[in-house]
Amino acid sequence: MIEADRLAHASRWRRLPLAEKALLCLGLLILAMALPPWPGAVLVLLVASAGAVISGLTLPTWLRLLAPPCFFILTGAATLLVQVSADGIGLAADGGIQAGLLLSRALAAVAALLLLTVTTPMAELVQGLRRLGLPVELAEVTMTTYRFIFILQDTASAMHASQMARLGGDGWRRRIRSAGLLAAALLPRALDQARRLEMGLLARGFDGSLRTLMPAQRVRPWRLAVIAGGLALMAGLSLWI
Amino acid sequence: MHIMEGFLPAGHALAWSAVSAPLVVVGAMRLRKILRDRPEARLTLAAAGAFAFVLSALKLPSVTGSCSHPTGTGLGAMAVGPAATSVIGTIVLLFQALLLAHGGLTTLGANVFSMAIAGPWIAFGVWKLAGKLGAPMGLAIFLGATLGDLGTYVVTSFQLALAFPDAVSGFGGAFAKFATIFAITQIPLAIAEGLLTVVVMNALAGRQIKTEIRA
Amino acid sequence: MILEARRLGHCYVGGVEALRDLDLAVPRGQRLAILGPNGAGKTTLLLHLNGTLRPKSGQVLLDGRAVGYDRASLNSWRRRVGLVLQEPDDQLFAATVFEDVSFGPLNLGLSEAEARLRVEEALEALRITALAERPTHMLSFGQKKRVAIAGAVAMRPEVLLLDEPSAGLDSMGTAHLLAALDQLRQAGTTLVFTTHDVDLAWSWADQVALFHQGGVACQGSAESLLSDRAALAAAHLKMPMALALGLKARQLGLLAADQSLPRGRSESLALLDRLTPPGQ
Amino acid sequence: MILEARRLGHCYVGGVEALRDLDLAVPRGQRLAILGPNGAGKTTLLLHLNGTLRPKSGQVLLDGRAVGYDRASLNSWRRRVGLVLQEPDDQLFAATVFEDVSFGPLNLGLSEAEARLRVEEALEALRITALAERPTHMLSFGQKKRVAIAGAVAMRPEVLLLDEPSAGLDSMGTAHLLAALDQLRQAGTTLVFTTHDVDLAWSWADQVALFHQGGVACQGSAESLLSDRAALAAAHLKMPMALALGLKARQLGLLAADQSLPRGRSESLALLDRLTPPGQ
Repeated sequence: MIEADRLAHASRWRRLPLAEKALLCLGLLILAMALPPWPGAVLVLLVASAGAVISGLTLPTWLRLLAPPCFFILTGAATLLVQVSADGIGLAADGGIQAGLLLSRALAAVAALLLLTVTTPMAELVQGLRRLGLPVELAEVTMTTYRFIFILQDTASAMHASQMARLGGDGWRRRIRSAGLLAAALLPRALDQARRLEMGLLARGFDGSLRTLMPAQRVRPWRLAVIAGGLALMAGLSLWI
Repeated sequence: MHIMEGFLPAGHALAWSAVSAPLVVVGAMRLRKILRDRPEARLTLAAAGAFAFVLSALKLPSVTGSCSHPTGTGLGAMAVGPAATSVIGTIVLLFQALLLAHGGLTTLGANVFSMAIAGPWIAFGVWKLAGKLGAPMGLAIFLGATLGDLGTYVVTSFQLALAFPDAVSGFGGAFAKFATIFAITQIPLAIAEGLLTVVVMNALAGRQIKTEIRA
Repeated sequence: MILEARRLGHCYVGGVEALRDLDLAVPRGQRLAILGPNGAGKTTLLLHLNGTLRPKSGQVLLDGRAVGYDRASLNSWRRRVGLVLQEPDDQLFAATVFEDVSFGPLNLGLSEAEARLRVEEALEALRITALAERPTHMLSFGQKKRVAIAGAVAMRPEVLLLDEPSAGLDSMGTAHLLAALDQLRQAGTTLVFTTHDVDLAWSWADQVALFHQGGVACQGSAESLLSDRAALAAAHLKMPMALALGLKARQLGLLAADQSLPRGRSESLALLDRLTPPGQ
Repeated sequence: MILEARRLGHCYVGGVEALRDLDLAVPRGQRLAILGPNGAGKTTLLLHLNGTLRPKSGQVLLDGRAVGYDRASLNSWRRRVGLVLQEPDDQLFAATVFEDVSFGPLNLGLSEAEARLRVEEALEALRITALAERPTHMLSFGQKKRVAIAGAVAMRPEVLLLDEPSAGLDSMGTAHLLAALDQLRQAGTTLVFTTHDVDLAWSWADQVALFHQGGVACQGSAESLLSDRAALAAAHLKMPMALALGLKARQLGLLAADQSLPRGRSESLALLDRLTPPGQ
């Protein structure tokens, strides 16, 4: 179970047109990248978090989703605290400020992207990419990959449970061996699944393309304008301060 | 080794995207041709992509006690070739960014370069070279996967050092800093991934998996 | 006969013989159960009946005419004969239920509006309209099974082939599924299904074909065939409980010859209740 | 009680409640069926009973003592309680049957000679010695299922947990499997299995636990529980045919109170034959 995926399907913003969500989130992402981190990034982080809560997430869930990327960002940012010179390693003069600015920019960017993923199911995102010119074959591969991920995940977790039940997780060497055996057993399962799906789709008239009907969404220009206006306001505000 | 969303300054993010894009586009074009000739290959390709995604979410025990995740780049390069690995790798990186908030859109180009291009080619090259020099099968696989993994980490450190040069010692110092910090987690992980790949390739050798999606 | 197989033969790679001189006739508008043990080749037979596999020998006939394996023939064949595999994950590929069910209709070359209509109709027939927007990977096994059937139904086939339709379903899931399929049959669809379960075959088939050693050992009405102990024993099968009970009730005079025999568990239990202790 | 669950609670990510205040007691040396509809959480329960999942609340007891979740406790827990999942393909990792079955014994730290002995013993118990050298991917479904069970049996567990052991098997396959499991029970192994099939539960369990809405609604001997119409109805289940017939036969005086009730299809059909028409 992938939590962001589950949340996207349960989101209050689930039915909003992709264009609105994409404009808001990608706009926030661009602002996070382009504006000076103070106060731009902080504004973006606040707006994204507010959006998450309005779209139906609880604050603890939102923070839990932000935590792992935050950890990775912290490790990277920590390097800016020190400097290396001929005399050896020392604290960088403005390292704290540099690290803080980097941390806030990255965190704001992560929040902006995360807001998109917890409100928009993958199918809609790929549909959007398709409209932006992603070749149809690649869109189909991408969506079929998405579908297979969940099947294989269930298989992998059953395999893992079975290995643990037979004490395959006891000790470092055994865990490596178990993980290797699992991966080796999973790959043929994945390829088999593909072959069986091909058979199943042939019976449904598969002729090479995987065309389906997408639910139509009506984009309301005034709402796009409001979102764009809001983003512009944020940009203006942070440049002015 | 993923660079998180927003971590690279805008200029660097764009530059790395510009570096990776042509390589991915060329791969994608070749892939399109294959998919037109053999429509059923899209299912196989999707299965391989999903496999790579699930594999990368597999917890690997690491020597330091913490858990890490394999990159699968070495395995992909050896099983289906580095070119196909690049395209599959890009799809997987996109899914990781969107579904797991691991990596990002602005850093996709940089991550694709280190993990879907540099890593697989290094792994593939080392594997082939070790084989030519007469290394036993298992050792060649181990070296390929381990060095492929280490290669991605060196490239990532390089990318970060370019973006954040040290105030005093510049790029060199920054590279040393990043390389040292990540070495703690990456060297044990690279060894674990090398061993894992040996186990997988051995097990697969007994099953004669058709490498039907070699691009 | 809407669909027929004549002297069908098929070998798998490696020379394992799956079908041997198999004859089968599917009467229009009926429910035909292909009954036999697992691994005997029932699935292989279904894959031949809609042209997914091509026989090594023999032929398949639609409305009495042998069908070809060129693209156009296959296309019209698959329009008329739909197939639902045992494992729904082998047929569902799209992200949402609605999208997935629309795959077949679009392959028929229908317009978007018409395809949309077909999808809605199929979802309605399987009673899963409420699931339309649901992501495929969040469905239960029983729901997936119904979506897979809807995907075939949306192509409005004249014959629907179902591989082990009740496998993996509990009694409630099976009941729901059969009720939905009954509706299709009333609308005129011919239904062919494989099963290893004599009770299911008895509870739900008009005709039964006994599958044994790669061929159809015998075919006939469910009642005549499933009460034929010799034929059942030859195929290593036993009589369905409900049928045995019904026949006994007839013998005991509890059920008149023109009264219908119990088919399912509920009817059987009700009939059993009517057996009275001696002297009452 | 060799194994017990007390007030077990478990939620999945996203807050779906799978288990709620579940109590279960597994008596030593018996066959316990956990009976309930699909998707109700029966598998989740089994995963708690060998420590694969950790409960949100409540505890699991082995020999009356609560078990911990540290490495050493889990290790000894899993030596004593073996687990076999529904899908055998998820459990076979090695290239050949022999190698695969040796996975567990080698993980126990046994010497090669001793592990070999365990493997041979397990293959013998499941009657698949002849398959030892076969590649796992070339086995039939029923064979794979038995290999998966052998893999658990080779660790000589005191309790064996089986998830839907008969799923996907035809009547012959089920009969073979149950015969092999019977042998294990005679050797003293406690068997716990989940099923949605009342007939299977009646034909093969000593005790039955009715699983309903994330908890065990009631637990008792197979006969008392499966003949309790009210309890069955509450769990949306119907009485097993063989049991209903047997009870009726007792009522009719055909079966003395000390004679055992029919469990399977053969015994039921034989009993049915003994019902005589009036006046004979």
